Amino acid sequence: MAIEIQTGRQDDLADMPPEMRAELEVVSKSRREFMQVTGMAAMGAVIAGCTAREHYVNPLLKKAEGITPGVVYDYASTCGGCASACGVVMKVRDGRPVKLEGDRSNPLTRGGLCAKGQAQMWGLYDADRVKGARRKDGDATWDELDAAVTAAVRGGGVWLLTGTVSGPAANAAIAAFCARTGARHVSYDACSSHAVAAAHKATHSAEVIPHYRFDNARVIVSLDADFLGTWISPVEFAAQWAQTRDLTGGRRELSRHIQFESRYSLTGANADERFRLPNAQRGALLVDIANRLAGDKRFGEPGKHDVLPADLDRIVSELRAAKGHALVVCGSDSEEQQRLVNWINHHLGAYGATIDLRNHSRQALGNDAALAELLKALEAGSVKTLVLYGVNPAYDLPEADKFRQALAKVATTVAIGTHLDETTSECAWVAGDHHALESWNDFEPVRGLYQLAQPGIRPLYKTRHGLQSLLKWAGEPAGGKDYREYLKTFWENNILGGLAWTSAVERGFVDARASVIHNMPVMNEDAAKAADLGKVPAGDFEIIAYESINIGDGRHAGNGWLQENGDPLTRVNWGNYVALSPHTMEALGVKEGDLVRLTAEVDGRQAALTLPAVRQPGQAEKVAAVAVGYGRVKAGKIVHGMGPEELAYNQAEGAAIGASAYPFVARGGKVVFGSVSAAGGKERVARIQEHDSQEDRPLIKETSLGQWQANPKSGNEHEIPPKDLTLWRKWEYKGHKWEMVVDLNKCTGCNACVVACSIENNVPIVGKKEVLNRREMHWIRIDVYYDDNDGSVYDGNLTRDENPQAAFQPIMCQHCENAPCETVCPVLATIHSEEGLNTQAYNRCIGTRYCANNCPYKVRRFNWFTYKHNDLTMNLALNPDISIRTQGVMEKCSMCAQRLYEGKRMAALHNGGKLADGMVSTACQSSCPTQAIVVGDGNDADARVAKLRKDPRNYQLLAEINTRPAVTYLTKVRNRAPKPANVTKTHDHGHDH
Amino acid sequence: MAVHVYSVTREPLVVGKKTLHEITHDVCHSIEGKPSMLWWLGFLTTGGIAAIGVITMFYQMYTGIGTWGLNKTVGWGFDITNFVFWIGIGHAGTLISAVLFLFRQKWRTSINRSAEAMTLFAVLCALIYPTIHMGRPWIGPLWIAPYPNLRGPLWVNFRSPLLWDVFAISTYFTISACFWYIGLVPDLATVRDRAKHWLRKIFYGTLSLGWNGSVRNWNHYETAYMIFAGLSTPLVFSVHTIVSFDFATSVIPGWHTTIFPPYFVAGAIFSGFAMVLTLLLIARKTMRLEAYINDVTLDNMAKIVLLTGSLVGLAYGTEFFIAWYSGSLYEGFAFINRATGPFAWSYWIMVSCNVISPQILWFKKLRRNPWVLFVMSIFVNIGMWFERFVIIVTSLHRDYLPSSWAYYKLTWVEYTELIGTFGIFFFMFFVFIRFLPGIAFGEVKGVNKFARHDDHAHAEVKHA
Amino acid sequence: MSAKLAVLFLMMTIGFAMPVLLGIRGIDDIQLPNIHTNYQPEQPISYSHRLHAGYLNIDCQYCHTGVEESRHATIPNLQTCMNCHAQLVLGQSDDAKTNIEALRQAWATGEGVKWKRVHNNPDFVYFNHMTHVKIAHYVDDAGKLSKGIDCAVCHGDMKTVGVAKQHQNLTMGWCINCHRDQNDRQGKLGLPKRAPVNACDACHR
Amino acid sequence: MPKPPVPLFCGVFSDEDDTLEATKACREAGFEFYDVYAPYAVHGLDRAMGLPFSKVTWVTFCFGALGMTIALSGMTYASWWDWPLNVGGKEALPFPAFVPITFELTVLIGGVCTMLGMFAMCLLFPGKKALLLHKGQTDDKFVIALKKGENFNEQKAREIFTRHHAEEMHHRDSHYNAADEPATGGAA
Repeated sequence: MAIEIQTGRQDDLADMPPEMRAELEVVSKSRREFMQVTGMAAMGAVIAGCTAREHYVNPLLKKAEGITPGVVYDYASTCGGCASACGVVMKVRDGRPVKLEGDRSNPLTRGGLCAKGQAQMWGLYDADRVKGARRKDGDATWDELDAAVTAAVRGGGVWLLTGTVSGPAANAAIAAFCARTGARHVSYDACSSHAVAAAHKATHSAEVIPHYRFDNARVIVSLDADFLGTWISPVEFAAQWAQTRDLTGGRRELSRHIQFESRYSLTGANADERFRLPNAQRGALLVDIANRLAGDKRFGEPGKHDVLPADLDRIVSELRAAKGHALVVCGSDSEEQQRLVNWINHHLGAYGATIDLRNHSRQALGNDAALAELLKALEAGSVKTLVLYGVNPAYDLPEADKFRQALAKVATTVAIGTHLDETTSECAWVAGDHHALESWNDFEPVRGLYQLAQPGIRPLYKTRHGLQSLLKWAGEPAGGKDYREYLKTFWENNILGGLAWTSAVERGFVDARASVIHNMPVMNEDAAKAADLGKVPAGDFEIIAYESINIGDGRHAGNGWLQENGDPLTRVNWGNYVALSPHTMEALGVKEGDLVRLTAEVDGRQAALTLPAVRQPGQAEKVAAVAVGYGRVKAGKIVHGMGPEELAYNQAEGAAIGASAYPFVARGGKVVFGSVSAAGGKERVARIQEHDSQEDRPLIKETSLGQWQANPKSGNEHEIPPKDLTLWRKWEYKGHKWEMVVDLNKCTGCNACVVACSIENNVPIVGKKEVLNRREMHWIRIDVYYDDNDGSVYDGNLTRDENPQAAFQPIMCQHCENAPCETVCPVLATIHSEEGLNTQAYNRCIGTRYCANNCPYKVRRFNWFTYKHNDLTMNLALNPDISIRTQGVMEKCSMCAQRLYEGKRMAALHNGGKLADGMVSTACQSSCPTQAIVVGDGNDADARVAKLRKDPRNYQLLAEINTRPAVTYLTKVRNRAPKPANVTKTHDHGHDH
Repeated sequence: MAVHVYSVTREPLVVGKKTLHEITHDVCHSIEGKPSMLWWLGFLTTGGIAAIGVITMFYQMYTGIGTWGLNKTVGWGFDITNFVFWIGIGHAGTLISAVLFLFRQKWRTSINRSAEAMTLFAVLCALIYPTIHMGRPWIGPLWIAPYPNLRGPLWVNFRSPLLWDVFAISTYFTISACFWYIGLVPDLATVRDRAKHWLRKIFYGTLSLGWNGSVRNWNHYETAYMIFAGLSTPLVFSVHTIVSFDFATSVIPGWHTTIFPPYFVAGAIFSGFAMVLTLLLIARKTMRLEAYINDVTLDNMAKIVLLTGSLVGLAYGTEFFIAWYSGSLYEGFAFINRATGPFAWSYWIMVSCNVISPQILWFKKLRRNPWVLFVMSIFVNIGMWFERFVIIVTSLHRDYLPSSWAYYKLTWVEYTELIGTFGIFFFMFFVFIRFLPGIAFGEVKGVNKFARHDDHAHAEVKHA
Repeated sequence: MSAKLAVLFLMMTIGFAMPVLLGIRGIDDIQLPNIHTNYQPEQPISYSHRLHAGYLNIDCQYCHTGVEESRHATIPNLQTCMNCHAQLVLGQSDDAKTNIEALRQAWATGEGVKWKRVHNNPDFVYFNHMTHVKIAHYVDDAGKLSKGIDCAVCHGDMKTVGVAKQHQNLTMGWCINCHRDQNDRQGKLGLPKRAPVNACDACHR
Repeated sequence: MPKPPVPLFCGVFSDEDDTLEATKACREAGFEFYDVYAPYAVHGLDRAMGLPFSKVTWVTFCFGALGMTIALSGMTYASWWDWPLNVGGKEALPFPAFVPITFELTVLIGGVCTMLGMFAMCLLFPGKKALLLHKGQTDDKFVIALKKGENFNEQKAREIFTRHHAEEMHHRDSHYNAADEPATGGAA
């Protein structure tokens, strides 16, 4: 069997450098051969002379120094997926990056990398990229563009609009551009955190977002801050948070995490205690908390909110008790609310302990006030030249329509970007930018921590570094040279301070942070007071536009890996939806999948959208939540559907996946009220998990901290030890015995592992239509269940609890010792390896699907079709160490066998054959921001995995069927409230429908 | 020495006092004369349906299993349902030939030939499904056979029930075909000796192997026939037992059931007899074979249908009882889900068709009414199809982890292929009744004595 | 009539067989007796291993540089050839002169040489040269233990072969049986049995 | 070398009971049977002729045993001796799992060889020319063929045949084939 490399059309190749083209032609060769063979005429020839099948090898002309074909090289770099600037290791093979992983040595993220960060490789290889200089109606040469733009930027009235740019050299380049041209630089974030900075300007005279230190916190209270999912720097925060959730290695304490939120966020799902609270009541709650902390009513009378006074008293006393170790975070866009949060934190002694203002965050530098000025200037027609660098305001501004119209009044619009999106396609000139993985860059995620990004591949197309373009247009001499020169010179002069450039590049960062968290003593208490803060605004339906963990602010909407990821809670992928609580849905008379129309007046403009409704238990009543980031019309082919052409989810040209919710974003954190009504009609929502109740099955085992401290087997008492009563002798695993332990206490359900696995193992994405058919191919999935703690009976599908707690469980092949799948395969395509793995030989598989049927964990995936890439260039993202599976073949998690063997090889070469713990890691493990996954040799008593298997919390999933999995789980321990008083039942709902 | 017991209380097996030659003539003229318009109609219609089915199968094999409605949770649906259904249908033939032969049930002679043919065609139809259900049917049949090879050699997995299936079904088909052929040889000789056309002479002459009715040959023949009956009897039970192992040896709740082997065998006999009834009632009407397929035959068959139907009903009940009695969370849920879950409709179709509808056969009058029997047999066919569907799909679609629960929706490809196999089945049957003697007249002649002695007014015991 | 029917019957039988025949769409998936032992395609430049490795005694790894660090032994890039052939070695015989001229041409035009691949494992087989050459232990027929397997074990003595030629059949059975032999032999010497035999994922993943 | 024809005396009957009785009578009278022909299996006719039980049972037994041996030894060789693999944690020699295939192969090889053995014993093969002493002997006629040996008493034979309602009596030889007679009736 020849596993074909799937290829698409040839014409995508036109603009590629010849080396890459040659490589691609080799890649596509097997496909062409296949086409020949399919012809019946060729059949005879094939049978007659099979030795006549010729394959060719084209060696390079010149040796690439230090590069051997087939060897993976790791380069330290910085993720360009968003402004959080996590440290990454780029795995580069044969001259192209094939995988991104978190950099373990990075002081902030410590090895994790989110789904978006890993998936940004898609943006590098997809064929929708801008392949050089363009004008609005077609291609242009760089000279034409440079001449026109240079002339324009010298004419005055220049504005430069960028996203968050944190790098010192990058900022220097921008400053140089502004200095030469008199341009005004405005930066903005589509999902703004500017209120935090603005509030600190008022209360602490520093317009910065502080660096939060969840790792120092014992009590964390979050008000709508999705800090594990999307807020400011989620990977870093998740790593910090996980440090306080670790019960291994003798640690016996957990932090206490309380979440107040309106929709159900990932962070809320991981909280110890979660309260439903409409956004409208957030101010009232804050005032209530602050008043209780202060002991008087100095912040005014709090309005009515849903949290019971008893609960609030308890939480306030917990906060007070944890003084110096407490942290209150708030995701609000309201500056007033953030000021009050600052007061609370100040009162709790958080500054200097859990909040670092000195080494403050530079991960969200967007300035809403400056943006407003730009919009006003655009409106007024005073902007002559607008330079847009890596932003998409025509899509992600709430006033996008207005912005697009105002763009017409600008004499010259120049966009620097990688893709032809809603904004760049409207601009007169488009300067094709290098993709982040093709470019040199620098970042400063936290003040004093300087990070470098280096390219993993030669630019695929005739693009130019955006900053180089700016320098060139400004007439800086550095503009004529590669941006690397500018960066290097700047670092050598300003940052390195004698350190060698190469060693900085090798390490990826220079840490010059102040070593002590410095307390800012100044606190302007009066600034925290605001007259109307305690008032609860009234309105009909509250509409929330939130940032989803999968797509984020929408810049990655064209990314198949991310689109295929299910939302952690609703498990919906390929599109957004209106999340409504079950009772709200009943009240509206809508069912899952019914189209719902939202309308509202936001900041004086009318916003409307129609999307299918999705039931979200635990969401506040009369709240409709819609994710932003969807509804992009120009995000490449992906928005028109995905998968093999004949299977594509056919959407009309120009139609988008989902609808944009940005128009519902109100400035200044105002609560958006509007109307929600059934629009008539239905749209099937693609979801990768349809049933969210455990049905009282002991799948995710959970206990409370108190119970666990009293009894380390608590929650796990019913573990049925597999009996040794068997017909068969046990097999012995003499060498390595690969095992995995997943700490459910740490898993936040963020989906990073899913994308890591898909990229590492060439797992195809299948598109909306096939997900609707329940045929997603993920080798690892994160199951989510709501607990049925109201003891409701089975009602067909979903939990009926109003505020259920959710828990996550990553499920991959469990590598059972007594694997049910192996016994039933007629052709020995799946057997147990001598190292304890359940192996699957794709080339032996004949596709009976019996193994998948007999898998109690349902982790096996069948290739229903040949899933080929739409874009030929996407094949460059394939991992050459993994077969591409053809139609009719079963596949599943191999516990990254290629990485295990590579680890063994490294042990043999560098460690005298002794495999030390940590020398092997799976893709899911190495991506996990919280390090919830541990893989290692279970026969090595020193290995962490072997120790964790002896942990009393360790349990096997479905142990009673005696499959003896090599993958085991650690019981989830929640630091629950002393007594469960948090279930605020508003009305009885137990009746049947 | 054989003992013939003729009794007045017995009704004649062949009515109308036919002479031996008349029997020969009655059976042979249908394959000697020009085929009727009705035959042509049936032949072309079923051939067309079969062709559409085959084309669809080809399309499905080429494009991928994704053309079916299966998903990551429900890995088997129509394919294995149809497979088990057809295998079940295939049971009656051998049962009638072998088991009833061993039990000296003389009434079998009028139906055993077509029942055996039905067995072969049903097994052929059944064999289509495991072939096309493979993701890579172009390579599966090669690799599923154990033979020395250059891969190590890499053998096959003798633990896999699917491999047992391969052996069981190929054995069953081969032995049934041999049995059928042995039975055909004397009749073919008769047809040969009546043949006029040279092509027919060669065709039947080759197939009849030069049989001339020598008693020296009959001596070997009868012993061999008896041996085949003896071999086929455990075989017929083993085949569906092994098919049931596909499910019984797995870990899926609803599949992992020790009752499956007897349950499946009873179900197979049940469905097989129902299908034989369906076919015979059509044949009896269209080919005017009332003299041979008479009320006694129908009555006896109806009794077996009633018995096996009730056995199947008992099995349904037992499954529920055991699911509750075992106390297993998953097992209990699987059965509650069967009766009340998203696929409850299929469960209740199954129960009403298989358990409730045969109960009318307690009444002799209804047992002998061909119209009632025909409608009932269709019901049983449908019910038994749904039994397999219920077992396969409802067990799979909600198993251990609720996160993977999924629904199974059919596509046009699956429907077309199911109809296509019916086309293939009936097409082969039409070909069969055109070219081969549809009734084992050699054996009918053997029991024709009943007809000729039935005017004896007293019970007569004759020692040979 | 019967004759016509018989023909029709025959045709229908073939009709039913057709999908099976056409179903063999992945004809190259089928393991035909696909033994390529002694496969020796004509190369664009008839490079002689006998001359370079044999007569001139150039080490294998002078050209096949990847063999100790990578999965691939690698076919040398043209620069390696030109190290000698750029100036110094221009050939003795007419044949050699033609070949070297072709080489220099390929270098000068930048087109490179399109070698025909001799050892061609299927895409789903992950053979790693480095593991075998650098890490593995090998006990030869005489019972002598060595670290790393000599190239000649699999590739034959290239010093005696002109244009590259496949020496072994490279089937899975050949691989596995060597692994089994080595485990037996090394087990007898008290070494751990390291060669994977019962692990599909060593080669197929 | 074709055997020389055996001279025969044939009686043609149309009732199985008559044939049976006539056969018994012939045997008692000491006639040597060439063969008896019947259109269907008449129980007791073979014993009446004095034929021993068929030996085809031994074929079944031997080949069935062979099938069982092949199955057991083959599976043991393949899954235990040649390449023992860990499949689902089960032993390399899972005897219970061998039961179904062992049974099936026993039946398969035993059955197929029984059929072939039976045809071999009957000397039947495709393309063999059927020799019919009477045209109706595969339809509705029974034929008793007696060898006309040295002390063949035709008179006695005729008497026995006639007593048992023989319809026709002929002198034939063993190479005679009624199928070569001109057609006089038969199929429409």
